[in-house]
Amino acid sequence: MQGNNEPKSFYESGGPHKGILSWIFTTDHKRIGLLYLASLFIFFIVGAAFGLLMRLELIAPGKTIVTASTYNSFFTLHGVIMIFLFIIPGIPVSLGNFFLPLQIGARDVAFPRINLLSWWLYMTGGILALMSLFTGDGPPDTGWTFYAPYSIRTGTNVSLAVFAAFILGFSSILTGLNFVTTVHRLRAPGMSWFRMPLFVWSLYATAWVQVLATPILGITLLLIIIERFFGVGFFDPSKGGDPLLYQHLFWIYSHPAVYIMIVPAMGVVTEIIPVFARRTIFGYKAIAFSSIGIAAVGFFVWGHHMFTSGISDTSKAIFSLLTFLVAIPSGIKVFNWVASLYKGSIKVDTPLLFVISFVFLFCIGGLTGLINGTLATNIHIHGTHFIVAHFHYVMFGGTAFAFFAGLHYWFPKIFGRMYSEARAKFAWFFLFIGFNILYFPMFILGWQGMPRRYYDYLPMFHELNLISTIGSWILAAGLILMFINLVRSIKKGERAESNPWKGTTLEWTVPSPPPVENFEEIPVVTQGPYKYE
Amino acid sequence: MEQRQTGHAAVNYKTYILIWTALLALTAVTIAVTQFHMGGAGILIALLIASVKAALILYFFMHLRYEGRFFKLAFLLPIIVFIFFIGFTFLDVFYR
Amino acid sequence: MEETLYKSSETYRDYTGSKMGMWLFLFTEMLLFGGLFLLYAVYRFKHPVEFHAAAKGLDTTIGAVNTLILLTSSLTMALSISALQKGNKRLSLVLQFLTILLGAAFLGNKYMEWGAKIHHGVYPGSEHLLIKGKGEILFYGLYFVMTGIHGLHVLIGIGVLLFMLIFTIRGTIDFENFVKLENSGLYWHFVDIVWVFLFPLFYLIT
Amino acid sequence: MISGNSTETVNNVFLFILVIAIVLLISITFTMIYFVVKYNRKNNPAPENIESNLMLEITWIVVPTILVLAMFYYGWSGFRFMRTAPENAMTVKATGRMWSWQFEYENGRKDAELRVPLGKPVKLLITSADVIHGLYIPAFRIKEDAVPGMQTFLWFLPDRAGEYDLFCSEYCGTQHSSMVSKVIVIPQKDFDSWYTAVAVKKGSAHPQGVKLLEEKGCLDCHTTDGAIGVGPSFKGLFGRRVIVIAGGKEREVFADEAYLKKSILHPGADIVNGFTDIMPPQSDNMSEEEISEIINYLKELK
Repeated sequence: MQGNNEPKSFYESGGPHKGILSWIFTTDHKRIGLLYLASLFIFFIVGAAFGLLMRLELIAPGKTIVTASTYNSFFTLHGVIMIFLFIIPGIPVSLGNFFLPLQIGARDVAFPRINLLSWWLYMTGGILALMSLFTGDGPPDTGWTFYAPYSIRTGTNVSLAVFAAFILGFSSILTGLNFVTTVHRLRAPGMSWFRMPLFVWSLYATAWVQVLATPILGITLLLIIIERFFGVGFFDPSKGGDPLLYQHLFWIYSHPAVYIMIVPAMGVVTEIIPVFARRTIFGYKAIAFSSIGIAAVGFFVWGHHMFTSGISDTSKAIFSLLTFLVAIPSGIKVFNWVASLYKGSIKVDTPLLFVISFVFLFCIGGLTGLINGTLATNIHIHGTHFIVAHFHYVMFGGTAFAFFAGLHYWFPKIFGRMYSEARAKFAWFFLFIGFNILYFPMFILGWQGMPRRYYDYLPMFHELNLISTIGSWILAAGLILMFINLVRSIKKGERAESNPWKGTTLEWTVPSPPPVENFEEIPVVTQGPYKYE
Repeated sequence: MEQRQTGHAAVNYKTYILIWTALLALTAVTIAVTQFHMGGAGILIALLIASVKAALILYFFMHLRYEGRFFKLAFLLPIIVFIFFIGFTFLDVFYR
Repeated sequence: MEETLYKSSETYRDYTGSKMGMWLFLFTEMLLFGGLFLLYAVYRFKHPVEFHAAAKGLDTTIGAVNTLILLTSSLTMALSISALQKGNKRLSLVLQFLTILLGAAFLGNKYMEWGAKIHHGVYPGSEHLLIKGKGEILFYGLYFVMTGIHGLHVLIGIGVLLFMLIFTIRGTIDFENFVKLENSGLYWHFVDIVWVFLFPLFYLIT
Repeated sequence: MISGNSTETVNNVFLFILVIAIVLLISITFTMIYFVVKYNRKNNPAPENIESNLMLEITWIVVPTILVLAMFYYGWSGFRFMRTAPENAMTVKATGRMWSWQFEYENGRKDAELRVPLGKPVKLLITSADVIHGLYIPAFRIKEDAVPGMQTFLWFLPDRAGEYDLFCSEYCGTQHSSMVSKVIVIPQKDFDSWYTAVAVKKGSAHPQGVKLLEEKGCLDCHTTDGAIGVGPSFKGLFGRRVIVIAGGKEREVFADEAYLKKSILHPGADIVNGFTDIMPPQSDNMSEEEISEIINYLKELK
């Protein structure tokens, strides 16, 4: 791209294949990261479209645009796509794939071919999930949780959707074991554990959760399929089965999955703050250990999804107590982030703008999480729009905002171009305002008692639903503006230098975009990651 | 290029055959013991013997004995996690 | 230059890394079966008497023979790696072949056992089973699902070992580069361990 | 600390956490914005690298720990109150089925709405006939799932007269959002007269067809006035020719007694053209006599 002395970028040398084949059969972690990014983008749009349609249906009570069963498959597919295809793989497979090897000074991940296989599985799962829309007896209508016995009884195409999620779980496991091995085996000389960037720490913690939690989901979903085809009766009370056991198994995975979604996002935030404050991170070890702490305690709190399900009161009390303990490491992170701004030299570029809004929205999500975790209040708001608001604040306001922050932050490194700063901030404004108008009313709706997954509602809930739907349009406008800016800048943006933000981690020492082999010579690391002197 | 080979020396045949004999003996012991009806204790003994067998397989056949610290410790992780899964599920089932 | 770079990453070998990946995969397998063992634990806790009664329908001898077969196959598997390491390719091949054979014998035995049960009308959702107590329905449900998924693993193991056999014949696997065989061995032993627990839990209920 | 009813209990815990949460949110946000403004690159070109501060770290581990433990304790004691039904509570059996509620009183009286006397604690014994439902009464801040094959419970003290909404809070299929009922709190005297006047002894009475349709939840999906709901209307159904899909093929059948009975017991066998197979079989829900009572009523519904 530049002079002849510079090694060719990974865009220009695609290995033995040509054209599109050089992408879909690549083993280069950077190309796989981009493959994932493009696929995530497509699935995100599909999921968001379902979300917008749901909001449109809820603009007024009664039937607005679709029938009840169509609406039910809307929220099922919105959930399945957003959770299994966007937010769980999200940051690790795209930004993580691209930057994990770069940040630890490696040429690739430990198992490049398994990395590619994992993308193929991801695509297979994604396509099967979309196929469940058009085949069989209609799209699944169970909600993304596939609760038995409804998921066993319904005539819709649950088996295919469940099988898709099973395959996606496989893909997630492969990514996890790849990352754990990479971090253990491929760190550059001198890169001791406490010299690793905190994004790497967060990916490492996440990878362990993926390895240890996902198989439980695998077997649970497999059992749903077996139930549907052979009627074994594990979750069917008429044959002695216990439907609550399904919920246990499901949440044993799906609660840790929440941390698969949020911990990498926290890692991105931790990368961005020191760079834009031009100072070292405050409390490196506290942040690193809190990643591990969240991942570890996250395994033992699944029961808080079941406070009204009929489980024993003893287990409710213990699960509630543990739930509060998992709040503490998240709190530590927030305090350390804020402290890292103290006496810095701060410039609020787009990545930091997203990070600041992340902290604000994540705090709302986290603090309302305390209300959910408390037994007495949980009983009232469980399964209402309060929960919907809470997890969208954490997942969208948290993970997705951090994802967007990371996209802007690493954009020059990935594409070798700069995006338009003014347009990016303009888009952020719509995103932030639209987000709050869309989701904040749901807290009130939930407290007033409007259950979630409701196609129709009482007239008393109308106004807030209307406001929320208007918010969804503003948010959509923000998303469109942001994507247009980014996509346009891939070709038309100004050329970016190798280190536009003056970052101190290893990925900024290589050209933008990086060459195929990342480093001409494997660097020798002599100090911690965020040294500004 | 660089080769980070950490293969261990070949384990001799005798060790393996010895372990195999032990495994068979333990199987025989389980079958013998469980012929007496002992109620709750029976399942405990059976599981205990099965765990010893599993440990032998892990330690010798699967070479954990010859591996580094990571392998020896990491393998405890899924076991601990699983014990917690069962334990916490039983907090519900037992007290329901 | 590009070509050589590609070659270099292909021949880059990290034995510990490969084994680490395999072990991590086995962790996921442990927890996959863990989910089933959890179901087993809960339902046996709820229906101890019925589980006992239902287990009488299983033949301890068949189970014991299968345990013997699988333990022996683990031995031949472990020996085949040692043989290869010592440079005795022929012996290693023979032992690998024996392992596959024993795996097939296990499956054959399982097939007969399942076949007899199904012939007697005992299979998930069968009328014969549904009139029985809930504990018995669950016992046989667990029996078919757990031994079924285990059997599937044996089948996959046989497939993998067949590849290893071919690789060894071709020399892709030799006494210097045997991590593939070792990883297949890890998988095979793991499947064996699962059976070590399944056997007392289904055939030896007192 | 805790007395009165569940509404107050939950509200108090909620307020306690909400105040702490708002204080935390405002102080974190304010501090963050203050730093961003104060240490802006223009004002502060030379940053200071502060790696960590042990005292500070300890503080913000210990203080939140104490706060969340307080929240846990407060929430847990409120919860204990909500899970300890008074001895003198009136027991009502609540059964959820797709997509209606049925409340059965101690004297055998059944109704689709929950009618309770003012000031007397009510204990609901909840179960489900098919899939998982959730019984939710927002006004009293209580909720518990109705699980098939299991009995769960709730209790509340209806200390204000009036009508309150009752929702299903666990997704249960197509008509989930219309599985709505009411809690009607009336003075003891009114309740007593309602309770005894129409009380039906089990097995001895012959309830009318329309009452059965209401009670069994049929009218949640079918109408008696010709309007199309989730299922076909009952009006003029008897004796008409109906096009049904059976085994993937279209077929015309005559809506006689046998057909109606089959459709009640095995709804999946013949699906009326244009509708979907979502009706649960009613074999556990209705007795033979009840079915014939309903069919007799449908005959008259021209």
